[in-house]
Amino acid sequence: MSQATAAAMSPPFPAERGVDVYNKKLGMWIFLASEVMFFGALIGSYVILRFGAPGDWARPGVVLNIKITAFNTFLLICSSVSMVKAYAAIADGDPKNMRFWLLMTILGGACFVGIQVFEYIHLVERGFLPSGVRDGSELAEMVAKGTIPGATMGLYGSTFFTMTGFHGFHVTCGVLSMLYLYLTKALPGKFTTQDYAGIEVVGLYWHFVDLVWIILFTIVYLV
Amino acid sequence: MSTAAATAHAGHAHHDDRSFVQKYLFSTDHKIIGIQFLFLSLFFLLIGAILSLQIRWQLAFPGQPMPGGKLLPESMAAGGVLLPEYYLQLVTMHGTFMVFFAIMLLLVGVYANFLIPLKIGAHDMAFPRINMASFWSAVVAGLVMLSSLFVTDGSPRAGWTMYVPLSARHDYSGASLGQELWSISIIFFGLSSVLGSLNYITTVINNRAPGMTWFRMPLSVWALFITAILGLLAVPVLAGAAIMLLFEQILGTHFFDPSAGGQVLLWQHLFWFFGHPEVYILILPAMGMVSELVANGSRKPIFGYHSMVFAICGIAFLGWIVWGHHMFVSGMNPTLGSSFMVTTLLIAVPSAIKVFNWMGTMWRGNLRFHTPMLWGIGFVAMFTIGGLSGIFMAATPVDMYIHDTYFIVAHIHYVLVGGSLFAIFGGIVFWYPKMFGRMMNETAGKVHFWLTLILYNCVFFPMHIIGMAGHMRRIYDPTIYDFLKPVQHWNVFISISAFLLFGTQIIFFLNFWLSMFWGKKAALNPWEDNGLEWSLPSPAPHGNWDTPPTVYRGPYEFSVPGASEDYIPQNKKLPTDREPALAPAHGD
Amino acid sequence: MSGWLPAQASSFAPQIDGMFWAIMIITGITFVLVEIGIVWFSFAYRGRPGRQAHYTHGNGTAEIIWTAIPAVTMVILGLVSNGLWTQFKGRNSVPADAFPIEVHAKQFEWWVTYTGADGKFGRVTNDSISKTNPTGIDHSDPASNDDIVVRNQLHVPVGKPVVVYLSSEDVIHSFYVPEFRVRQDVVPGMQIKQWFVATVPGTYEIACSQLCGLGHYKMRAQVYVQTQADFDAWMQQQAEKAKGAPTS
Amino acid sequence: MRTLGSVAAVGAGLLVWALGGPMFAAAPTGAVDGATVSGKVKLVGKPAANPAIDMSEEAKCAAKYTTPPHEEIVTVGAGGALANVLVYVKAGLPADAKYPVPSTSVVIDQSGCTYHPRVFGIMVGQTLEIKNSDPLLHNIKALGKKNRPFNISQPAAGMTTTRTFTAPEVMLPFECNVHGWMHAYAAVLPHPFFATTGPDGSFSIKGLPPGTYTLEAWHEKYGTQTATVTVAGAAAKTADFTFTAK
Repeated sequence: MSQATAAAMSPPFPAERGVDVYNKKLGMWIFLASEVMFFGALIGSYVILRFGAPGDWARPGVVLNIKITAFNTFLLICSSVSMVKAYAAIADGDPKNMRFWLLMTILGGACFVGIQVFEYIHLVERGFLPSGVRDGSELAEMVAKGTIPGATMGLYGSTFFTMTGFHGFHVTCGVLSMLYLYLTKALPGKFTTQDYAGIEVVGLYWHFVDLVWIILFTIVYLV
Repeated sequence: MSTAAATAHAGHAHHDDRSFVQKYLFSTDHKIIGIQFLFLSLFFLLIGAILSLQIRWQLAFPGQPMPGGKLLPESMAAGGVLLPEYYLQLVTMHGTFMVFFAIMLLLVGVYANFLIPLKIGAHDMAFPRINMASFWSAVVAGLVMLSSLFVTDGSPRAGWTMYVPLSARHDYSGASLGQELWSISIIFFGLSSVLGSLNYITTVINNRAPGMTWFRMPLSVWALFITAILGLLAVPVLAGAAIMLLFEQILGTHFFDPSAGGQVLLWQHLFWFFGHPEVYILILPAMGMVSELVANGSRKPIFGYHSMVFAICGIAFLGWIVWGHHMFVSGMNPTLGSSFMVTTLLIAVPSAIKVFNWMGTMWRGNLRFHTPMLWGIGFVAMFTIGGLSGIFMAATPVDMYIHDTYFIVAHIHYVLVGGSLFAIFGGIVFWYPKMFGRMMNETAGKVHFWLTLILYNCVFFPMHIIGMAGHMRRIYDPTIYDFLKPVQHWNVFISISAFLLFGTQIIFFLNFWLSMFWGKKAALNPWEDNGLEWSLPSPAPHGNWDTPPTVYRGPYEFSVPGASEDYIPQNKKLPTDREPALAPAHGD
Repeated sequence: MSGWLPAQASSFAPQIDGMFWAIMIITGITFVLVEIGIVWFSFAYRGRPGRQAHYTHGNGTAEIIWTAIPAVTMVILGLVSNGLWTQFKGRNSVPADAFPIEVHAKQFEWWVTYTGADGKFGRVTNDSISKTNPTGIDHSDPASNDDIVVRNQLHVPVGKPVVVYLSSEDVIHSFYVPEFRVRQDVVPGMQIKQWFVATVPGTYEIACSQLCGLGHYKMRAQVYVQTQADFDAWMQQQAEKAKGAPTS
Repeated sequence: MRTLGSVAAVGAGLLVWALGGPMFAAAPTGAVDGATVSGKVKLVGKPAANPAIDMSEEAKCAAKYTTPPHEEIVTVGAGGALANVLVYVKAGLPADAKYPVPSTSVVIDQSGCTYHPRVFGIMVGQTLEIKNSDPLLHNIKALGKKNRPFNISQPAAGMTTTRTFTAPEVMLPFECNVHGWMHAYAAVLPHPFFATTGPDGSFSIKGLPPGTYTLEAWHEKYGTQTATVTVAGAAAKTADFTFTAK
């Protein structure tokens, strides 16, 4: 960060030395700490429930479609990269590139949410619900045949939909806030090399959401 | 960059041209938000108190029609006689309102907002608009919780700790929508709390006035800062648990459903992982404020400032690893119980340091018994009882007997009423001039203090006795138990004292409202205190300072030998003081 | 003094009461010292014209002393507590010869099952629970044939270790007998053991001490501590009664 | 709170008056005169023994009994007459017919820790008065599937609570969790053509309009039996049911 940028992003009045991070960025870091605790509670509960479950968990890939979600994961990682690109572009004083990469990030996030909605619809059609397996559905037949263990499907549904649902909610919030930045700041050209705190702060959030997804993808889909 | 509003107003802080709505309703000014929180939380304090009076009526006179009980609908009281399901609603809502919406908002909402920027010499919070959002989500949370009293089947009734499966299954509890409103309200409350906390932390870290180094910060700011960290990290866990509970209620998930492999104790672990830091959220700010009150009233520097700070940090740290002491008899692995017992007992150490240091502060002082000092001393005396009674339940074998009895009820009320609420009363009197520009009446304040102190002990001390006799919590009618018959007269005594205690609060109520209009006009520094807030006019103007104050010393320089007065404000420049170095961004 | 706590009727009671009063003495001394100190300081150092407060920021020695004393006290307390705790609740603390009784809690009743003559409990399953079979005994298990089920009464022989197997059908309850100083939450989905030795014959009360719903306060049962002879006679009587009853 | 309630009640009343007025004005399809179907319900085979109730820890209830109390699941009189069977018209009534709701309420009494009556019918919208005659706590948990479930308590003698049901449901079980043996069953019906058999096993359904009906008899332990009857005018018809003990 250039000297000029640092000045623009520091408090407008003299202050005792804190940490050398401007308020919005510090605020976002602190907010992310609380998000860690939130997802920690959900993921921790999942781990505890899964280890204490009465019987085996359904094998990976039987209920959930790994391939499409792997693609979705790839998409989200790409959007993290494009976010970095947008940040680098504006830091280098290239608003045009920044707009392009920001738009790409928004599109990547939106596609992710879209695919997740599609996945949910598909799962519900097959009979996978937050409360477990719907009677008379395709999955219910698989339970009857013993392809998937019925005893743990309730827990599977509860934890899967809660964790991925709240992650999806976070992605949606991220997409909306980026869209807001794009329309109110990026398009009118309000981001300058002097001041691009919005990009950096939302970027932090976006990387965090990405990181959470990688954890979720691993423990929910692959293990 | 940090705050558009603060920047815009920094230049003309004393020429306030905002509309009424901007100024008082959707205000971004931390002081107005603090005062909004004050009105909101005092309202919920009143609601919580009214609920507790009904509990007390039932316990003292079970089965007899309550005066005014006929005003309640048939689903709550039949012919004025409270029904068991309504009694459980009272117990649940009393706890919920008092813990979340009265004490927590009074300490963290009111004082963190009002005091942090004033005491560290900042124009406002780091994020004034987020601060406003925090207040309004607290309002939404409170209204949702309140509305549960009026929905079909009534409010939640699984106790404020909402133990599953009772809270998750309507067929077990008899509640319906009310139970879900609790979860929804707590989710909003969590949002409010996180938004507030991140604001307080950022502000304390980055927006301190020049010279306000970490170890020149007043203990109240230290306490509020550490509390904010606790809130930031603990409340999201509760929100996560509340979301699971809500899904359990409306989507039929199985997190806590043993018949589908869910775990009942998981809720308790999540709740108390939040809940125990929460206990310290409810007491640390009170400890911080009492440090201010006692130092000011003793006209002496706080005894052992550094160990006070480390004690706050120590309590906060230990607070994370003791949650299991709420679960000694819950069926948790007893070996875990042993380790939780050890950490719990250790908390007695920093607590003891604090009590002894307050006494050390009074030792050889020059005591001024103004109302805030009385509340401060009252706090130390009462918190000691609450702290000591905690040792009984920390010892696992004894806890096996007194767990879930009135001994616990006595303990929590000694900490939260004799502790937190006493400090809050003291704080209201102390900072009232800075909030409203007028003084509260001292005579009325002292009468209120003494009556409250006496009646408070009449209410809560006998609870130890009935707790020792084995009196269970949340019991609708103790008289059906033979082993409780010998102590039933104590229930009558407690209840009558409780009604009188409630009556006594009318003095405070009148003093609070009348002083706002007819109180004595407050001078700049009526308590002759050192804090930065006392360098501002009363009430403090929007934007606080035109130019930020410079801090030259710690906050407790009272009775310095050779000084002209017995206090030296933090921003008073003496010839020997050097200018502090500024933040590097400006120094370059 | 002992009148404050209920009568002692189990082998745990004297130990827990001893611990209780020991803590009472420690905290009592602290309490008196602190409160006397506060009153004394308030009087001795009250503000007077011309009085100057002693200017000090603290005293390291004093602070170390009043940190160390509570710390040492707490460690000792922890060690003593842990010894008793392991004895009462430890996973392997139940004596091998303890007399087994199943206690099944449901809103808002206690159902108590005895093994009968064969010394074995019949299998219980959640699916077997019905309106006429509150504890869910699986009658296809021959061991269940002589099981004795009673409602809201727990008979135990005096002076003999008894272990209760606690289970719950619906919500969390808590098995609490004040005179025994025994309390254990009863958690659905878990079976929790709690043992005790009743020492004084008599009638006591079981109270549910964990909020379990609108009938929580009415979830009361009686404990009859009986001499071995009385207990055997009662068992015999119940066994005969059970024979005549339908096994629907 | 109460004011709010009364305002809401007045408002709701006005709404019902405005919307429902004309409907009430229309003459109900002949529920006063009409045919009568009566009959007897019998049980063949050895009736199952009723389980004894262990009321020893509820002295105030136990005192109301001279003989050891049993759960009255199967009550058989002389000649196998089976009581507590609910007989009702299951099918055959015109789908759009509306029947006036009786202004009298159905009373269910809790006395001696037992429900009286144990089996009863009630119309949709008719008031159910729940009464406690025992000086101790009962809770009343109604586990309706189509009706809103409720779970309320009556801690003292003399308390009454009223409830109404909004949807037909056969059968809607009641239970008391303080006394696990307490059970009752209500048939919530959209019409008044139902009856419960007495100790002599007889029932009588009055005022049936002409038509062919399917009658169902429901017993708590022995399940259901159906019969078809055709009635015309004010004729009296007989329909007997026989349950077989398994």
